[in-house]
Amino acid sequence: MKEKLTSFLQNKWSQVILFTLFVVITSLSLYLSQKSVVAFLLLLASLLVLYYMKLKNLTKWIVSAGILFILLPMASSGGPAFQSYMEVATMVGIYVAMALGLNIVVGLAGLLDLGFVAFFAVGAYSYAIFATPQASNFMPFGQYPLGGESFWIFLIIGGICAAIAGVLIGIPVLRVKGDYLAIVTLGFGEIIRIVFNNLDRPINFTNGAMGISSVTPPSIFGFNLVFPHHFYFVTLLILAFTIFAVLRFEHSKLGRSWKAVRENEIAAQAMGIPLVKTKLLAFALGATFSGMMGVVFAAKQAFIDPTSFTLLESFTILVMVVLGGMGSVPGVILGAALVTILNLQVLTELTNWVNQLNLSGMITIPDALSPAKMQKLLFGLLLVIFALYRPIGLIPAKNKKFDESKLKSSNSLSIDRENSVAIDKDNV
Amino acid sequence: MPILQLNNIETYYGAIQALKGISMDVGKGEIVTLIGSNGAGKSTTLKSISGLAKVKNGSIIYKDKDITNRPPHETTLLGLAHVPEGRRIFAQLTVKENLQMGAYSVKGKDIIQERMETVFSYFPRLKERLNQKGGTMSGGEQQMLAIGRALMMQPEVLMLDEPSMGLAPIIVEQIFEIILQLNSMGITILLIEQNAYQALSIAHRGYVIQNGAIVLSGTGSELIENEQIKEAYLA
Amino acid sequence: MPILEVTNVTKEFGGLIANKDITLSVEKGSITAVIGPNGAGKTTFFNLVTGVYQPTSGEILVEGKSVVGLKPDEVAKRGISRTFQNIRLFGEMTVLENVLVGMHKHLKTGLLGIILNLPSTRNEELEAEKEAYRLLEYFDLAPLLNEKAKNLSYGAQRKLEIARALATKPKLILLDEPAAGMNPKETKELTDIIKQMGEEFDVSILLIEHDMKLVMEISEQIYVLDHGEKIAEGTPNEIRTNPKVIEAYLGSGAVQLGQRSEASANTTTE
Amino acid sequence: MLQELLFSLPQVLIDGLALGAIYAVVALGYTMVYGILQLINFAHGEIFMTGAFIGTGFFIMLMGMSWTTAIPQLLLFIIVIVITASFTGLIGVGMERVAYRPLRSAPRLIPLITAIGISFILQDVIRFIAELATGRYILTGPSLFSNQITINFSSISSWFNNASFKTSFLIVLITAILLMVALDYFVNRTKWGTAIRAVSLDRETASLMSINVNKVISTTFFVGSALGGATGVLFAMQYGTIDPYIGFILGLKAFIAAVLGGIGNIRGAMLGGVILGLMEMFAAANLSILTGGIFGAEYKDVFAFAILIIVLIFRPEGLLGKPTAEKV
Repeated sequence: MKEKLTSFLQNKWSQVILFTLFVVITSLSLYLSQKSVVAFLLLLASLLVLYYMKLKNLTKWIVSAGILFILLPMASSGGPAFQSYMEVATMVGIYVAMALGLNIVVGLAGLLDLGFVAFFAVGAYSYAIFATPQASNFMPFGQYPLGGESFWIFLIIGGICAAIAGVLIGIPVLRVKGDYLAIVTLGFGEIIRIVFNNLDRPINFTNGAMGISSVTPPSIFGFNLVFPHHFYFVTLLILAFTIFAVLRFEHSKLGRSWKAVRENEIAAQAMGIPLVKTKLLAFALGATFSGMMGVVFAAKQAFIDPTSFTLLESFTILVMVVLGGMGSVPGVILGAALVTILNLQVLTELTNWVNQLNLSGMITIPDALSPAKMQKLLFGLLLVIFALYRPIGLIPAKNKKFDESKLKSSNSLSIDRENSVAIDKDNV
Repeated sequence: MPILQLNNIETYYGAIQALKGISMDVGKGEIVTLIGSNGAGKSTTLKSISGLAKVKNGSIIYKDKDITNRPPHETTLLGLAHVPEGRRIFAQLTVKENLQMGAYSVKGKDIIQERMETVFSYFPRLKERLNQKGGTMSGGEQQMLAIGRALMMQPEVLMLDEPSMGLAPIIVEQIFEIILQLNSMGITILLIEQNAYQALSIAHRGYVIQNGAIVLSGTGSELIENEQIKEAYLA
Repeated sequence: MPILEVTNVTKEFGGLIANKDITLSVEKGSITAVIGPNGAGKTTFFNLVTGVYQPTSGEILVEGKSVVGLKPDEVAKRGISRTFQNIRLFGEMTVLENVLVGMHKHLKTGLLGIILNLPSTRNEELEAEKEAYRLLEYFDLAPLLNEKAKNLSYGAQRKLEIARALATKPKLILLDEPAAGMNPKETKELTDIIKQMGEEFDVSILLIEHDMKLVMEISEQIYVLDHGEKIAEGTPNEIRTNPKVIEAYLGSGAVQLGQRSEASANTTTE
Repeated sequence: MLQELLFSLPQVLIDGLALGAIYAVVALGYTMVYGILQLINFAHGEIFMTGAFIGTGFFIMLMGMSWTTAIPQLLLFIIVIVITASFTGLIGVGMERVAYRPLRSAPRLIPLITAIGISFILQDVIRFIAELATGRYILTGPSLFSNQITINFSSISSWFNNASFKTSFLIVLITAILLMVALDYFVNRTKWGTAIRAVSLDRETASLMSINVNKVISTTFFVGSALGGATGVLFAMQYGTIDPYIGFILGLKAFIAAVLGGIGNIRGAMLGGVILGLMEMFAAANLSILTGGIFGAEYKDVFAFAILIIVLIFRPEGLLGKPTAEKV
């Protein structure tokens, strides 16, 4: 019986049928019921199921794009909680992109960065300053705030600013190794936060601890993007780009050089890989995605202040990477989604539930023990438990499997340096 | 009855099998040498005995007791001293502190002092350098300190891992003389050497280890005369 | 012109002289060996040539151009590649990937090519993979292409290191104890591979090795180091009979000790 | 400008010394653990914080009892500090046993992550306990040794202003010095201390000397954490108010102090702590003057981090450390 079930589940078509059923049921219940967190979460979880199905990669990409771009927004639009679902989904997208960025630095290149949120802050401030009158404090020319159309350019500018910050921080920082690197990056993360917190004088760049409010909403063809579901689509597009790029990096010569540096710096150098350049590139590229999402975050919140960019945020992103599986793209996506949902949805729901129980007099739980206040404790426990029992993460990194039959060629080995084989096509 | 006996020892480093079933024995009062090329498993054999490397299969019997996989701080208490490859003296500790560490498990200042004097009788040089940091001494002095430190335990079996490594021939000769002297005092010696000729010439018996397995054994003089050995190790 | 010319190189580590006034040259297309007891400064010498350490004094020329002051990756770009005494593979990466890393500096694609997955990038990558595979075939490692490097046997790891070093298409390859940990059969195979390798890949070879059989069989020129100093150089036959070498490395002086040992052996066994 | 700097110098020195002494003792904990395990015990700052809470809790409890009024405050202080140090020492030992020992052969990143995890757990657990016991998590201890003492520097020279401090400053300073001297003696003169140094130099060889390495590591954690906890008590006494988040940033600064002095080097940690405390207080008092009002005291943490980064870049082994090179 058990064997039959397994073989049934292994069958491609039965998988497809079950999956379709699952998606239809969850979508319908999400659409029909008033408050249906479970259905929402299950629909998101369908992507994880999809990951493990026996389908072609391209099919998986198309199906998940369909679910995320069409089904999820449609299905959740049924109830009053639509915007809050979209909000959660947007935050998931933002964190996934950031975690993927950090994964390049920590997972692939093996450089422990504990101040990663700094790049997110750089992106966020770069848009917030120019999309509010703030910029007129120090820019003698031009009219501020810039219009909402500028958001799209700032996606790139924010990414570039973050990349530059990554390189600037990287140059001094990369002279130290291992644990020291962790501490120094942590220090830099704090420095950037303190600087943003105090740059309201002598010239008011960031408006200090007060933060920058009324950030101009992005607009496209004269249409202003203000609602969470607008940002959901923007985030999704950037995320798609991020995932695409990160997957390309991983299996390119660049990804290999990062991994080589991570595995053994001395051997990597002996293979002609320049250490500093390779590490800086990891810092810069990782920061870019974070900076882009910073721009989205500033626009979505319409208000930013330094409290959004604390050490805890940096740790949270690191937790996502470690929990998911360092160096593993699907793992990091899963880790980031789980942690974000845990923070935004599960803890909130739990708190509400506990509050209700308290109010109804069923039990009395002191305010001190409210689940919303347990974020750190839960994180801490997760970190310790995972480090002890599953240090490789939820979906551990896998190496690319090469197809031997594609690499075999009839002609035997003949390499001579005059026509370097790697590049010269005629030779093969 | 051998004082130390290895039965089919298999030891792994991760997935790599370093020892593929080593069996050998060391009789009380003997000098036994283990020769073989770099990476053949000589050091791993010693580490397996002292407990620094984890044995996967096989057993190690010392004075009728099974000591397989006992941690090093216990095997040393039983009288097995291991002088590791590369001397490994505590570079930042003084000579005196190094010797004191050798007598870590010994209680009583008088006994420690007494043993220190014994060590000085073998290595007068150490007495001159008592308050010098170990790391500032020459290679030969460091090797003397490493052996002296092990003698502070008053071991029954002294395991020496390449004591001649990187030392000038004249110093090597001194070290070998000391080994003979210690042996004549009743200490059993298990010696690893790359300089096969020298090692075999002072040993009662020898084992040849290759790729994690014993391939040849015999008395010192037998092995020196062996054609295979001559070809492989004596050039 | 020799491929490598080292003149009067000295390396000190805080007062300790690891290499003293070493002069050595490797002829193009030759196999040269450096031998000597453990701790004689052989590996330090390799580290000086490959830029891991900088010499305290002296000159190192590769094809007539100085490499002193260059970083290891820059030295590698000058056409010098190496293996390591304590194997340094990229353990978590597959066998094929390890070799691909060796090809790094010959791959031309840029960041944009990677992100956009341009046809030229894909082509280059495929060609590199094929070439890497052929290298693995040469070293009989092809069936293991998707294994993690750290899971390979000792002998296979040593061979993979050589394959990876060759992937950089070096002019000179430095092998640090390539036969360490190999059994006689593997050593025999390796000896043949090294012998053929020079011609096959048009590469000069400088190696450190303790296996005298291997060294004597394949080397054209041998240098002997002891206590950081060069004590002899010459052809295998010259080295074999050189009294200095015999004393420092191959073993002697033991004759005297040997007699004494027999005496002491007699007393203890009785 | 120089005049202004000199004018406030006496007060800066006193405040800097108090802060520096605290940094120094906490830095010892980092440096000892790093020396022996090459691990940054991220949670050490939280041990310090835990000590501050346990100590304050005991003070409040003891002061609430009628019979304690008969005991001299100084004796009370000694009792509290000893109890607190034993508690935090045990927490440190437990932490090593649970979170670090199983990971000793794991990649370096993994124990760093458990360390962060333990920090979070300690922060929240202390907060819960404090909030459950008192209704709030910011605690103010009973004021002890709060007599104000003024030293008349202006009588020495009109260049200086007078400086004042509470009696507690003296107690902090004396206790810190005593702790440091005791530790220095323990590590450099006793058999256990020599064993700790031997284990940190070469764990494998130490075990060949019949040294039980695990026991020595546990001892190190106990001593380091006891010192951290004791400093927590000193901190609470000197600065009055504590919350569960003081450990993180202070721990970080203490770590900087350890790196500054040369991590793994005990005297270096003391030196680094004092230097950092003095510099920070100097920056807090004078940054605004020095930069013409552009950067104020709020940049003092930036200043501390900047020092760390500069030291690491130019002298990564720290002021008293010895450079190490990877063997190739």
